[in-house]
Amino acid sequence: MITVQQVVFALFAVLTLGGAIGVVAARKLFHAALWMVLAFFGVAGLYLLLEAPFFAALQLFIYIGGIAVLTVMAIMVTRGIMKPKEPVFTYAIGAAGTALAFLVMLGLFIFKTPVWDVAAPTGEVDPNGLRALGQALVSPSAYLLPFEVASVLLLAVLVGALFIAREKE
Amino acid sequence: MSQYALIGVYLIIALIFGVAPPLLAWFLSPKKPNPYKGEVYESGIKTFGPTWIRFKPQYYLFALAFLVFDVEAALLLPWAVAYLWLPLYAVIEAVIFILILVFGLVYVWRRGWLTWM
Amino acid sequence: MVPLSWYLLLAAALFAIGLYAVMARRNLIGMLMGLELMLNAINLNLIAFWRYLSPATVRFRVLAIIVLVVAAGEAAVGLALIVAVFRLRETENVDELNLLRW
Amino acid sequence: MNVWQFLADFFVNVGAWMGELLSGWGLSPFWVSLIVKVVGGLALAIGPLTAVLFLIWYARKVIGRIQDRMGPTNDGTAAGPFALLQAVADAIKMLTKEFVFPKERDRVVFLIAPVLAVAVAVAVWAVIPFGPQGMQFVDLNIGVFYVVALASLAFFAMLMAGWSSHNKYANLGAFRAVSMIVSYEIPQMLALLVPVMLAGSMGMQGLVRAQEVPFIVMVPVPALIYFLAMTAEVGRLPFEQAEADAEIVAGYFVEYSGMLFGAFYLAEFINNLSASFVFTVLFLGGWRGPWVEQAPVLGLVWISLKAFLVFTLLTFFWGAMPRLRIDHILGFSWKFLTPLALVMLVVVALVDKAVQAAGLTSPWGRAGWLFLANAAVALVTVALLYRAERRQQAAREARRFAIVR
Repeated sequence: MITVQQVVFALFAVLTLGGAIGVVAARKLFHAALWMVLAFFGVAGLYLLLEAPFFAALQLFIYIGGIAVLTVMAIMVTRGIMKPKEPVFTYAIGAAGTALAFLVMLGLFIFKTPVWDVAAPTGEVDPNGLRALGQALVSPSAYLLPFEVASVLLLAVLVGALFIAREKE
Repeated sequence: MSQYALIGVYLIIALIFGVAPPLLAWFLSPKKPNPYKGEVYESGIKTFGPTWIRFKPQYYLFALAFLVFDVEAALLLPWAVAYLWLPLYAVIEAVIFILILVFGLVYVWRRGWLTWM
Repeated sequence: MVPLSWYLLLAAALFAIGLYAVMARRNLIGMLMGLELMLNAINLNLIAFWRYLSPATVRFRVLAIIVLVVAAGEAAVGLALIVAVFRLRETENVDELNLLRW
Repeated sequence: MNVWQFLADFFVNVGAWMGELLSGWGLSPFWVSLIVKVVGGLALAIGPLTAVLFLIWYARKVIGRIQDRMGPTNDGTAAGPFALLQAVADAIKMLTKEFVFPKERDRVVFLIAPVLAVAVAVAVWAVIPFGPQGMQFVDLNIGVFYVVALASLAFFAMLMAGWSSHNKYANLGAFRAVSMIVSYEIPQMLALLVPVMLAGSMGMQGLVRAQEVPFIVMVPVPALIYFLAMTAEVGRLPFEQAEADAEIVAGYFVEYSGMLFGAFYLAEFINNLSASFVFTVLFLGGWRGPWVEQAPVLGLVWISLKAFLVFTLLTFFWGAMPRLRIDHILGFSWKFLTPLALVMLVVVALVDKAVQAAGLTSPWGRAGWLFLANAAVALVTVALLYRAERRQQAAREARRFAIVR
């Protein structure tokens, strides 16, 4: 019996994988970036299906609104967008072999481990999960250190990226 | 029905509203293409030079800085939701978090990397 | 019901495609896009673990957030480097970036 | 139930009535709720579209008056009294105009862009609360974040439109618009954190319920920052770099014609309207107003009135402001709004904790202290700006002097 959830899962899975394949196969870089946005969107849908709306919105906000936009701008800045053709698949066979081997290995691992054939716990997810997350991020007994380190990392990224990319006189 | 399913339903409705007007216009509008209509529009001047110009990386610096602060704001969101239930020291930790990035902003500003050239 | 293994398999496939992009794409920005796909696969796994294995804890979600931060940082620095390299060499094809110094 | 009771909670009652009718036909509860919700969603989505027809007329009239013109009139036309039907006529014209496609466009991307723009603009309305209960399509617990996250997709509508048109002005317009909007998203997000902090929730209903004192009184400075950033986000003057018709023709949608152009125009107006609504929810108390508890339907009236005022303010900006130069716009965001928003975040967080520690739990007491803190920051900011201006003026004088000598 196919449930609605399975159909929705399949839909978003197709979006995600289709987008990902588009990233690999598109000849124009701009199209690859658009396919990447589609893949990100599919993953956001999967997050909604997993009842994690905050992460779905984060996915839209940071991956699509931040990283993908930056990528597109980088494409516009670097190539005068349009040398459309480029040798995309120089090492295609070796790469495909490696990726496929990796996938088969992971797939076998997943199927051979019955632990992971579980269904989700029933019942609503804690509606105050976000508050718990916020509290955990700043409580010293939990995840304060990663939180502050993230800030230092962002500082390094800010200074470093602008230092590298700035117009040198 | 869960609220996530509802959001999905509404997004489909929104998509329909996005598709409908152009589709309607497609049926209503005349179709008389000719080669001159398809020319690049540049206020009537004949186009010159390559269309796909390369942009100055100047805009790009702002986008880089944007990404960093974007992530910062997103990281602060759960904290902001939890704020009313947090003790004072937890708030001060978040203030330290913010101040580290303020330092970055001031540094970048002082070095003049946010100045248009 | 959707079992956890479906999500894991999907994430594995996404990761493999990203890996392929990193290895086969000759363009630096294309490679970076592949990396982003791989990081997405990781996050998908983490959120699925959270939902199926321990919905009451924050562990997996904190990890997912940290992965997000690292992904953003990597994208920013990576793209800045690409822009800088392009300015020097007028190319972003890795096969043409074969000088140790210039 | 008499007529007045029915009218007092009109939308909820209509929904309930429809549900009963449908179950009377023997449908299962799942389908009943689905159909009721779909009908509600359609009604909700039609709302902004029809409102926009009126608002276009209104904005044109207001701007006409500001610029000492008449605006649209019915002189010799069939546009109805006060040319009220002008926008309808425009819509009909748009619908019957030919699509002119640029020769070397990127077909699919070219068509997706306007559809995406409208869909994103409409999608925002799902979370806007028009009343206390049941008058909101879905009360997501991430409410405002959903709105901001959707805006990310709008960036892509612009980039796709600009890129696919194969026109350098469209490209440049998209690039500029995105770098500007992206810059203003930072102060917007940071200012938005303040109401979220004070309400302890990102859900739209939670935000409204927390505003016994409207947040614009409690935290006027973040409200101002949010308003300015929002003006830039919707591309209104003085932050109108996206279109800049004097420099880059019309920005990213130069090559669009007919209803495809109309779609961008529509999306822009819907964005203006929904931004006004979101501002109302965040800072002006949303549907709060007298007698809402007795007659929830009044919530719709109050929130619409407040949002209409915000929209009018945006229109005044549009009519009265000159366009700023792109470097000034970016500088204003990065060197003024963002630092100020960060400072405000810190100040509000600390002051509110101090107030909490001092045991002031009455909403007006808390609001008073927060207001004082805001006023202090505003004063310091003005003083700093004044000093900077004086110093710059002195430098300019010195330079002029040097030239004369």
